Amino acid sequence: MSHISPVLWQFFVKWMTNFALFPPEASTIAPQMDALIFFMVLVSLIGLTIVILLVTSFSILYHKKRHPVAVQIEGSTLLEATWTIIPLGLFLIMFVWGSLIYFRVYTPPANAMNIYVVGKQWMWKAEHPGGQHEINSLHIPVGRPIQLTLISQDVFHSFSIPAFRVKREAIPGRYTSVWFQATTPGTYHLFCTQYCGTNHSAMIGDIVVLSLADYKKWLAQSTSGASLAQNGERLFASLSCNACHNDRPDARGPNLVNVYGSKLALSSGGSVTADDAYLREAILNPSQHITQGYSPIMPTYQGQISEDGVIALVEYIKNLNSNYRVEQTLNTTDLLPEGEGKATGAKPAPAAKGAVNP
Amino acid sequence: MNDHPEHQAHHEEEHHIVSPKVYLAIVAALLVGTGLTVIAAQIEMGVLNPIVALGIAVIKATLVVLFFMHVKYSTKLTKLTVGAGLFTFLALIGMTLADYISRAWGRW
Amino acid sequence: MSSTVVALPDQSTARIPKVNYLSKENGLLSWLLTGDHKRIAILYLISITFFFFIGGAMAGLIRLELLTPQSDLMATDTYNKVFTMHGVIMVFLFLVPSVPATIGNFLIPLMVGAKDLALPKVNLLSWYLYVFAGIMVLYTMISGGVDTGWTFTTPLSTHYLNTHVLSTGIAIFIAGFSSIFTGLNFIVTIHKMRAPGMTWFRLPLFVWSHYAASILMVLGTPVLAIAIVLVALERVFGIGVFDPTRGGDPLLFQHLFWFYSHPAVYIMILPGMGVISEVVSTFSRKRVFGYTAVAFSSVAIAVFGFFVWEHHMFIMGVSNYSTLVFSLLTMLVAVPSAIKIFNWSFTLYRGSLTFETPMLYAFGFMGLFTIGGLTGVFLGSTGTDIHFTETYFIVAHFHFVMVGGMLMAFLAGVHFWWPKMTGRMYPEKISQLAAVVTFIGFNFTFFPQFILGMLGMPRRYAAYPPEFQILNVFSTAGASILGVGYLLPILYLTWSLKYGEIAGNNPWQATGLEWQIQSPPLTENFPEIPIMDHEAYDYEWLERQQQREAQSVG
Amino acid sequence: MSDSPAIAQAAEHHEHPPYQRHHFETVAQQFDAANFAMWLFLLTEIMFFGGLFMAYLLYRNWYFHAFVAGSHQLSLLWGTLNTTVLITSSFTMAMGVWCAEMRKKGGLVLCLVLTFVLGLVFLGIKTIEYTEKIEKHHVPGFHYSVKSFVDPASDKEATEAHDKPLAPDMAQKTEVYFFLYFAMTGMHALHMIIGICILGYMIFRAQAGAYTTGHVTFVENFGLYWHFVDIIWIFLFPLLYLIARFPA
Repeated sequence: MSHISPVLWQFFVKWMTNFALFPPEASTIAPQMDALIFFMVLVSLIGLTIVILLVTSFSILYHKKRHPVAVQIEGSTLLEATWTIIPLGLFLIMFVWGSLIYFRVYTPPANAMNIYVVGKQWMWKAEHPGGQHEINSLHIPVGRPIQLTLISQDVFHSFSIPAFRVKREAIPGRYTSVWFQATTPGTYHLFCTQYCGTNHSAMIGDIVVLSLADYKKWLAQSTSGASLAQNGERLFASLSCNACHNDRPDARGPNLVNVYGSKLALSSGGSVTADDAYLREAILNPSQHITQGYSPIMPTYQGQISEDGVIALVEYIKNLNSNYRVEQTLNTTDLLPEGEGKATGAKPAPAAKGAVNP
Repeated sequence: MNDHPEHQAHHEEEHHIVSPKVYLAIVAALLVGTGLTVIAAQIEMGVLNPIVALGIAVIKATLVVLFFMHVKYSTKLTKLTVGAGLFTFLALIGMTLADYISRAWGRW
Repeated sequence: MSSTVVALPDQSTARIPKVNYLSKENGLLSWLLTGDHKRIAILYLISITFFFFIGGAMAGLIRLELLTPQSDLMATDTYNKVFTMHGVIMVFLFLVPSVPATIGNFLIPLMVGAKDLALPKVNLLSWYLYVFAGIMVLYTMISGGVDTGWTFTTPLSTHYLNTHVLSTGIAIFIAGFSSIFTGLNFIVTIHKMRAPGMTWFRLPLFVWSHYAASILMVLGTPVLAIAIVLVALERVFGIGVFDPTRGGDPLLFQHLFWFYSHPAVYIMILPGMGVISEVVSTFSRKRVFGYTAVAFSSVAIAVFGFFVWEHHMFIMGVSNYSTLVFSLLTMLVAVPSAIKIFNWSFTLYRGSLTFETPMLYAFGFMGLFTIGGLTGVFLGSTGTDIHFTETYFIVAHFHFVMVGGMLMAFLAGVHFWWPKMTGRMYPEKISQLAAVVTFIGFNFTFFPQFILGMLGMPRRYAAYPPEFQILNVFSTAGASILGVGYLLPILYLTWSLKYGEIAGNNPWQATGLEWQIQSPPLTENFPEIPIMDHEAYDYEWLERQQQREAQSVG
Repeated sequence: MSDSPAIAQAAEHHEHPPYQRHHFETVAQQFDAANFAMWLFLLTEIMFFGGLFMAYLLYRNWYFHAFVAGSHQLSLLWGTLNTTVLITSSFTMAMGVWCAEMRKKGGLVLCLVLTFVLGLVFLGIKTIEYTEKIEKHHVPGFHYSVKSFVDPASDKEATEAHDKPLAPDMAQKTEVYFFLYFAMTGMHALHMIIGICILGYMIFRAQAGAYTTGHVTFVENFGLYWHFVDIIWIFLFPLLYLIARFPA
């Protein structure tokens, strides 16, 4: 080995130690996805081999030296049918199999633990329900289904975890979601895969899968003091949402207790399930989502609350199952000067000025 | 060498000339259609409003295509071309809507 | 028995015909104001080659940057500009016009037996539009570049970048119209200008595939044009048709963009498939196996091609149910490509094969396109698309189809018809070497990228985790081989313009109408409009014809 | 071909009218090709507008109330008048094609001039409408104001006095409506302007008798273009002007 340049040797060793051919399988969906991938690779290899065999064997057999005069053949309907139907059948299998996986990846189970992820140029911000924030990393427990609710604050981003075989774009203006259940503790790559501007390639991070005990430890260490819902509650009060959304008989807005997950009748006819996406829309574009029996007087909060703020509000409303706290905070707003939270008539209440961050 | 007059004759025969009377009738129909669509817009018909408006517009457009643009008297190829345009247009609209319409599915 | 099909005239007596389309008129103006489809094809060939090498230089820079995990050769925003220019130039200024505007322009009238394309002035106009678009792109490049990526994703392109999005948009808009006019011209020519006896099913498959591609150009491109106009308006006036904060939907842009840009890949590949049909038939001395199947599969690709665009958006939050429709249709559109591959393979069956350069490129095409097509299925199936999309897998996939497929076909076509275009042969040995070098270099460059994609390396990354380095080094090494493979042809083809052997009318003893006239052809193509009295690829007819000629000379 | 080149040349001249291009075998082939090409171009145009119609359809469904309010800002009178003008111009154009086919030079020139004038009238009315929008700050991207929508009472000139005020978030969406209004009618007007320029050129050529010698291709094709522009308007009119024109 002495005649190999030491620099080259160093590179060689480095490459070999870092060399990878196949990503780790660290989620429940990964082996299922890989099964389909292996099936496809197998089919592809067979197909490619057939083509290569045909071409090379014909090239040898019917080389001009060996076969000077070509035999004119029109074609063969039987053969045409064969290579139409067999690939079609195989492709259809892949279609069905693939769709099953697709629906599995994008249909979170009901018991999944929800984590919000906001993408912005050029970082990922994860918000845990307990109020833990993380930048460019995500700590999750092993063996529990985790649902990510993704949104982007600016351009399209894409949240990709190759080891889990999942990926979902975070798009501006709408929640998207994806779920997974990690199977092996460890640290995995997180990439932004949708081109998002200058530092696209720096929008990377780590997915840290912890055992349940470690996860609990991490949660305790990383708490910021207030849970997401508590932040939301603060925001709810400071934006005077509770001025209308309370349980008083003269309330001008619907009571939000236990609204999450319920089925709402809309004033425009039709009904909708109050999920995260609906709550977000109802805060930002209220007039399109008026509950039956209420007039469209709610101001829009578009451009006044950051995506983090909306998430906190959504999380608050999600967890709102008694009016006690609403009343509590309402009593403080009652002390506000006249008109601030008690405007009457059809005139919309003035929106809170400036963006409010939790 | 003398195939030119022959072709000319063939050309005349194939190239139907629509009489001004037909044009007059069409323009009258178009103006009536315009009037109708304006009136229809002022009557409340619920979901029927856009359907009626578009229906009248489609009829008017068809008249223009068939007579002003001579498609009624044209070759199959021209008709096919118009059809292809319509088909692709509907593909664009229909397939895009396939996404938008079904977005809310499974969420109720 | 010789192992070649090439039949050249006696070099000591042979001369290039004095009167031909190249010598008819002289001077720059006679070229710039020409209506002759063959001269316009040459103009296109020169300008396209120019842009190919600019785009290729960009590719070289990308590969050099990716040699190391850090972004050390260039800053990330420079890298972003480089890959954007690579994409824009290669897609809109090379791949879309490559075969149709050069070889197609040259051959469609010859193959259908017409004196010119139906609309010669429009044809020239489309070249000028192309040049204008090219100049706009060069202007963009010189004045600081653009870093949207060739897909112009909103709202990134509309609100978040202050690079030259507008001039690039104008360039793409103009290039789009150049492509529309080319396609329109082809459709009219194929419908209205066929020689007597040239029925639809006597047309060479090259014409069929161009017809299918032209339909896509005419119907798809305007949707891209309007999407670009909307992006420009949104960017300049700040109106919010794609901006979610103002009520717009950014996915609408994706729909409109991919409505064109997915069929665009068929615009790129179909003409290449046409070339392969001609080449494979000629060097097998045999009619293309299942002529009608191949012809109709082109049309099927064109029709189905319009219904699959959403597979570019599977993970973007489109409705899950609509992905079922689009994924299913994507699977259907894969079938015609499979049909073509098998038909070409069986064209070899019981043929009499020789392996001149175009045939080597055609074999390269068949192998690489098969891989490219099959890996497309990985991306068309919604489940695996989640893992593979937006990674190097997709980069490898479309480079297998576009570079491995289309560029191989383009080179096959250029070599195949070079004697017809210039009247001279290219040097056979070195060009065979170039074909092999290209094939090897290509596989070295792009095959590792499949593995990178499987590992999850995202596309458009200037820096990447160190464990991806070794595969990237492979890829870059392959790219340098590939670069040599592409430089060689331009050198020896230029050389052959002066020193190549005189080709004669029909060096390949091919059956197409274009081979029955002098090389290079007359400006009016045919002294008399031919009457087609035989099927396409009728080698027995050719033999009889040659015997008759030999007798009449004797 | 012939025994002597001179005769052949004469025959050549006899055979081809001056307007026949060298690469066509017959005049009919040339006419068919040009006509077919024009249709293909119109196909392109359909898809070009198709993108805008798609955007319209989507946002109209999403923001119906904004579209209603926006539509009510347009003048029904001007819109109807313009539709009538454009339909009439289509008629005069069709008559022009007929005159050309009948080789009536005077009639052709008259028809073209009428079409030209009607086209200008259309653009004139469009200008009046645009001016009004500019004055009311209803041009997206140029100090757009939602005042007329959140507070209809402030809008004295509003054509429909009975409109209810829109919620502020919906009022903002009228910008989307007006953007589509300007994009669609603007794109349409651009086609009109191009058409009118070509018409001007044609009037001169027609006076010189260029189209009344049996070579009607250009007039015929331009007619197709003009009618196509008319058809676009036939759809734009109900889609933009006539959304729920009844008291709410």
